[in-house]
Amino acid sequence: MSTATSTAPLGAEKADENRSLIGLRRPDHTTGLADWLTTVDHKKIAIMYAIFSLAFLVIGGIEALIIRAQLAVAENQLITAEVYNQLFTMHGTTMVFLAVMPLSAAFFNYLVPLQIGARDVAFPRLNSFSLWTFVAGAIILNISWLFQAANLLGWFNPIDGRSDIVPAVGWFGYAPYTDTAYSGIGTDFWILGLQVLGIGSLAAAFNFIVTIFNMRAPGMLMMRLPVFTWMTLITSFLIIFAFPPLTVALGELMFDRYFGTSFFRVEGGGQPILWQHLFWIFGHPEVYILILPAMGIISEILPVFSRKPLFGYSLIIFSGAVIGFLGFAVWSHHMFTTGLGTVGTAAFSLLTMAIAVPTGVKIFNWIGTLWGGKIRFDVPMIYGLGFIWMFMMGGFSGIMHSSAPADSQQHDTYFVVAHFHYVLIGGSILALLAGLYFWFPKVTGRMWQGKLGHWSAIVIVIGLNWTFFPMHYLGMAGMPRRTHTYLEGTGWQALNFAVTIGAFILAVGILMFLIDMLRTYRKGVPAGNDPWNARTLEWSIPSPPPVHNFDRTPVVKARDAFWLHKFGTVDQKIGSVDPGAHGVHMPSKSWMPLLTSSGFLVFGIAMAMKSAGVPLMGYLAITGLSITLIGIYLWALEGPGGYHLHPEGEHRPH
Amino acid sequence: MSAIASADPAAQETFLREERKRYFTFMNLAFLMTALTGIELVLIYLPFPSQTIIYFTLIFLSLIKFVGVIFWFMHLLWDKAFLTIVFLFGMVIASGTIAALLLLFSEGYVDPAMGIYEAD
Amino acid sequence: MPLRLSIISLTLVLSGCALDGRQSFMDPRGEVAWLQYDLFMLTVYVTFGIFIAVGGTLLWTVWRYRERVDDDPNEHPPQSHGNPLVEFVLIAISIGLLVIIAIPTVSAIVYTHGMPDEPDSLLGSYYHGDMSDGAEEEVLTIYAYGWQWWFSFEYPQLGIVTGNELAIPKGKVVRFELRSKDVIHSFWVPKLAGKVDMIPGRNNWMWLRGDEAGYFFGQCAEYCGESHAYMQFRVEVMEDDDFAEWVEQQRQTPPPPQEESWQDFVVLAARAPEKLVDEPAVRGAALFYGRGACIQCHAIKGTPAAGLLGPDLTTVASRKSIAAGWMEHHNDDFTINPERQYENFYRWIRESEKIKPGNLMYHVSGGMRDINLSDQDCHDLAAFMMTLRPDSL
Amino acid sequence: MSAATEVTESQEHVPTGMHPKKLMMWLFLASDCMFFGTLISTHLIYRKIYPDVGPDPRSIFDIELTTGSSFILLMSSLFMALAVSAIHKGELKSFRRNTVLVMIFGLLFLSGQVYEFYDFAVNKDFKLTTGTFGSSFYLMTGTHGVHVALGILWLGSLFAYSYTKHFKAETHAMDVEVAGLYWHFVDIVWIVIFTAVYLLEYVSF
Repeated sequence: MSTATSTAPLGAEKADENRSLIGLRRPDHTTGLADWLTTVDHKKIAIMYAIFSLAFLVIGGIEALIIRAQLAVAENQLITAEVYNQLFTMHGTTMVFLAVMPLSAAFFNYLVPLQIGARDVAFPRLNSFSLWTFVAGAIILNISWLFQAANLLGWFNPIDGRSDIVPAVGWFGYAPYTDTAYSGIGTDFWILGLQVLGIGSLAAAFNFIVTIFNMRAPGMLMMRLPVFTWMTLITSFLIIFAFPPLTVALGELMFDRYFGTSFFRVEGGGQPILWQHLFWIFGHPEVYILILPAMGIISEILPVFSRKPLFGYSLIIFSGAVIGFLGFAVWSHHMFTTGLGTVGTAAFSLLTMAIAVPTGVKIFNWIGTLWGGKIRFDVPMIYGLGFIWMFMMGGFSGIMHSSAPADSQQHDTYFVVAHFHYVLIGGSILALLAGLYFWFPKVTGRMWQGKLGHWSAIVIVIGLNWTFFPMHYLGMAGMPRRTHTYLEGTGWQALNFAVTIGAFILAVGILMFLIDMLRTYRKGVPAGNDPWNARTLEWSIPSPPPVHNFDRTPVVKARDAFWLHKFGTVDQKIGSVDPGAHGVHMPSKSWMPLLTSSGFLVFGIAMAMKSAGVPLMGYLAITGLSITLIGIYLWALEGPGGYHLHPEGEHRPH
Repeated sequence: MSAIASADPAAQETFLREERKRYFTFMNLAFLMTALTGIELVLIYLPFPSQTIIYFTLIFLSLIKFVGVIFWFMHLLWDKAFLTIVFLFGMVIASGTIAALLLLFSEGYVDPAMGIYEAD
Repeated sequence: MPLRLSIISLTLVLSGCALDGRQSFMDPRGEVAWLQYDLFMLTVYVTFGIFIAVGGTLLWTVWRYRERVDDDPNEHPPQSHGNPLVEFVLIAISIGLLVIIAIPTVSAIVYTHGMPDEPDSLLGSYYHGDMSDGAEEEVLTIYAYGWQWWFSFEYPQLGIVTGNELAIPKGKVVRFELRSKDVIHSFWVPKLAGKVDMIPGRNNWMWLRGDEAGYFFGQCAEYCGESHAYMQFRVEVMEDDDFAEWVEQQRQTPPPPQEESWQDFVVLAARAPEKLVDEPAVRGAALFYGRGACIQCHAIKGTPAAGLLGPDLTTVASRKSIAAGWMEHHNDDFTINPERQYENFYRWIRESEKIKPGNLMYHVSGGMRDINLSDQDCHDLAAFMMTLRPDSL
Repeated sequence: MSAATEVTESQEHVPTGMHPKKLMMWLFLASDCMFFGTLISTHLIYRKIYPDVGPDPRSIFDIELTTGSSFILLMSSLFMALAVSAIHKGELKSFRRNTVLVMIFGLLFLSGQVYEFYDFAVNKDFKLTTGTFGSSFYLMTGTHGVHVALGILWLGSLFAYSYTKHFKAETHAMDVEVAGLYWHFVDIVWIVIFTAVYLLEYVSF
């Protein structure tokens, strides 16, 4: 354990300094709810991100299971078309924005400062703000279920024509179906939820870019950064360039719905196709925002379990950057059936094919990493190998889509559904679960026992293939996606039934994973600092890491710093910087990020209620924005805060 | 880059001299940009035979103003090159997207049967 | 291990599903669909080749370099960092494989985005009935409109309108102009051609050629609202003679059930309903033009019914399905089964909201929601619907 | 006093030599390029595909007024640059004087815009709901106006803060510089809008 046992702010005599201009004191709770609400510690924030996103993974999964139960047999009457549409909309939105993205953010938060040898992120309060803004957006989206329940009980009645309360427009909400003429206040919840989530993601992305550039430990050159940190950097750049178009598109849609403009409203001359362009200018980079962190995680795990450096480090990073950049030039391949014209279709078709090259490079390099190694099959590695295999298969159907004429048959069928679930579950989720297993001993200090983890990986991979492989055939057999039922004469029953069974197997796998995590957290054996004989800086410190991360700022001499520290030459050993007499400076906690984000929550729900015709809600929305503004001012006036820690003794990497 | 953090008095002196020089740079730049704005206004009223030239001249003039502001007023000229790269990266992606969108949309696809707004 | 799984699911799939189902794009019957099928299979072959090569290497690598029980855990394998030559060769191979896909892709894009020049397909070369001026020198052009949640089809050159079921001549290029009346829909007949979206405010088009006579299934492929799943349509590809006959049938107008003209019948039904013949079809007709208010939205050519919001019902009983293809009443050989047809009409009128939630017929103001139709009324209307077919059928 | 920033201090070693706040602001501005890029492309697309829909821009635009507004914003940028220069030199008075001038010119610009909107909506019957032209024009220029207003609020807060005992030229120079970057960016967005949205409408091919 750390020798720096005290996590309380030392030097209470400095309390006056921690008072703001208007006399507010920075909070210093060390336990309980207030501690979690006010924390600016990147590790605690990461844990909250992980817990929220796993909760939403379960919620989104339950939605998927209901969808699959409905489709198990032809002409099923289990749920109505309306509920089905709400379920697939919320399933997609939840999985993309509330499960995979925040789970990636959890890894960014936990690992980036540790991997670069920093004490925290560059802007700790902004980090807390990102988390709570994400929570606000998640609440705005999902509270629609409660309003729907209230509507069923007769407690809440929107004005005529707006009774569609849970979003039912699909996760990309194509105009003009999102206009007031066709959809109810569910769309308002959807718009506002995504808008708020976007703010949180943007704030986090700025923060990580600055952190990675500016907070690196001495000697941690860019080309010595762990690959996961590199992928975080590229992902953050994708976020800062991809989210503004979504913000604008959602803003324009909001103006259409609230103020009668005609951006996407055909009666006023608007072109609904514009929405598709703006959405996919965001949407395609978003796909890479979901997969690049996963690639980073895999690039960390494979070398550790092969006991070999990553094959082609610079090429993996370069190909990641190329994927990110090309991601902005291929958005229209989601729109091959919208009549882009000959030149447009051909250009986007070829650019899309080009993306296969850097993606292939990554797979080659991963195999190259395994080649000649000593591969140990522990749980993270099983998930990791599953990732390579499944992601590769998703990539193949991706190549099939890139050929526009062939895609015009596959577009919007279950073939596409199969493709993106292979890359999102087989890609992102498998890698994120691999990462959860890999770093779980570091985060909790506990190591699992028994084989449940192994079995969860195997069951998830079986369930995944059982569910999504037959979907390719369903797509070829012409089953369109987003249809809540199908006729008996179509011949899709057998496969659909099989797929439903597969979905439940997948769910069992996820359940086994959750049980194993929980069991390890409660009864795991002590893991030690470096259970995997790993390569990067985060393994050089105790598990769980102390609040200040590194007792002494490390001085890095090479890539794979910790590995070379252990097995390299003497001059490759990690050095350290003496913190000096004033110790390690730590940021103070704050209520203000939470307050600022809560303004968004009030604003979002009030705007949706305004659309539902509830009186006075416009004023409440303004109140919400005022809360945010007040929060920002109090935040700025809070004063610098901070306290110093004096880690006792010589705690060096050993 | 806040040079005043520097404790070295000599460096401080150099910095102040630089800042004083910049005062005149800023002034000249502002006069230039005012003049350019005036020229732009005159240009659009000129009965010039080739409107294409005016079109590109206007774009060129605004580009000069743009570059003037970001490199001098916003100190990019004197700052780390990385900041220029970051910003230009955003500019390149944004202008590429605008150009691609403008090429993808054409009048030919518009359905005249739908209710397009009519001027009254 | 994953490979074995894939093989298991593959066998499972192949036994459970035949890819010659009625909406399968793996069973092309038209020029464009064939082209797309060939391109798809090319991508399948190429990616399958990569799959074998890369997947095989992966499996072999994992097997060959696994840690063995007797390995020294402290021994480290050679710490290689990469090999630029291998990378370069692999990148070159990838690019080469993509070029194999890219070339036919671009040529197919160019081909499908332009009208093929086929003199046989000009309307004048195979159809000799009435048509608009100059149509002889054009290919058959059909305007397809998407509505929530059904399709209407107009043949402006031939002056006919139909809903949810259309016919095209075999082996002839047909041009579709695709329009939407509300939200985005997509026009897709998998066996004839890939889909093109119908986007409001935008003129899209496509061409296709049915190379085999038959009855083909189409479906809206873009999510368009509550009853999206129920939005289907049918395309019948016919020999030239059959097509000409079909066109003639579609042009016919039904005779009034009573009186000289439809106008007189409607007046009689409104003023002196007691003078109507007491037959279900006649009562149904009276309802259709009277209290049922059906003519708000539906049109029957040659009669006072000229509504524009719903499907044209002039020859509705000649169609093999109703409710945008959701309620089918054909036998296995695609002839109409009258009992099931009657049953479908009755059920659709009786409980359209259950069959297609959110539909306009029920929800429009003054629609079925507001009109109290008795069970008998529904039977009467169904009986009237059964009369709306050309005599020769 | 820049909102939303708190740097973990005592990071003696900054590998890039860039102040985190400044790097952050440049990243934000790069991101904002995409933001305004999308708004401007919406406008230009609708002007391209519906050139004759809505009122003729030449008949409603008051190009002399807009040129004046552009001039005002350019001047405010000059004073902003001078204010940043002053705070770096530690000249608090000069900083305050220039900041006030920036705010005054910013307010002048805003009142010009408010007048323009009023004139369009009331006298020329060109409103937010006037088809795509009205929608994209008002949303784009309005968003720019909101950026200006937020900039004035920010500078005003810094101005007021400079009178408190907590304000020191050395420690807050970066806050002023960052606010200045934001202000200049708002200016260059207007340079683009002025040309792309206003001036080019007067060029007829």
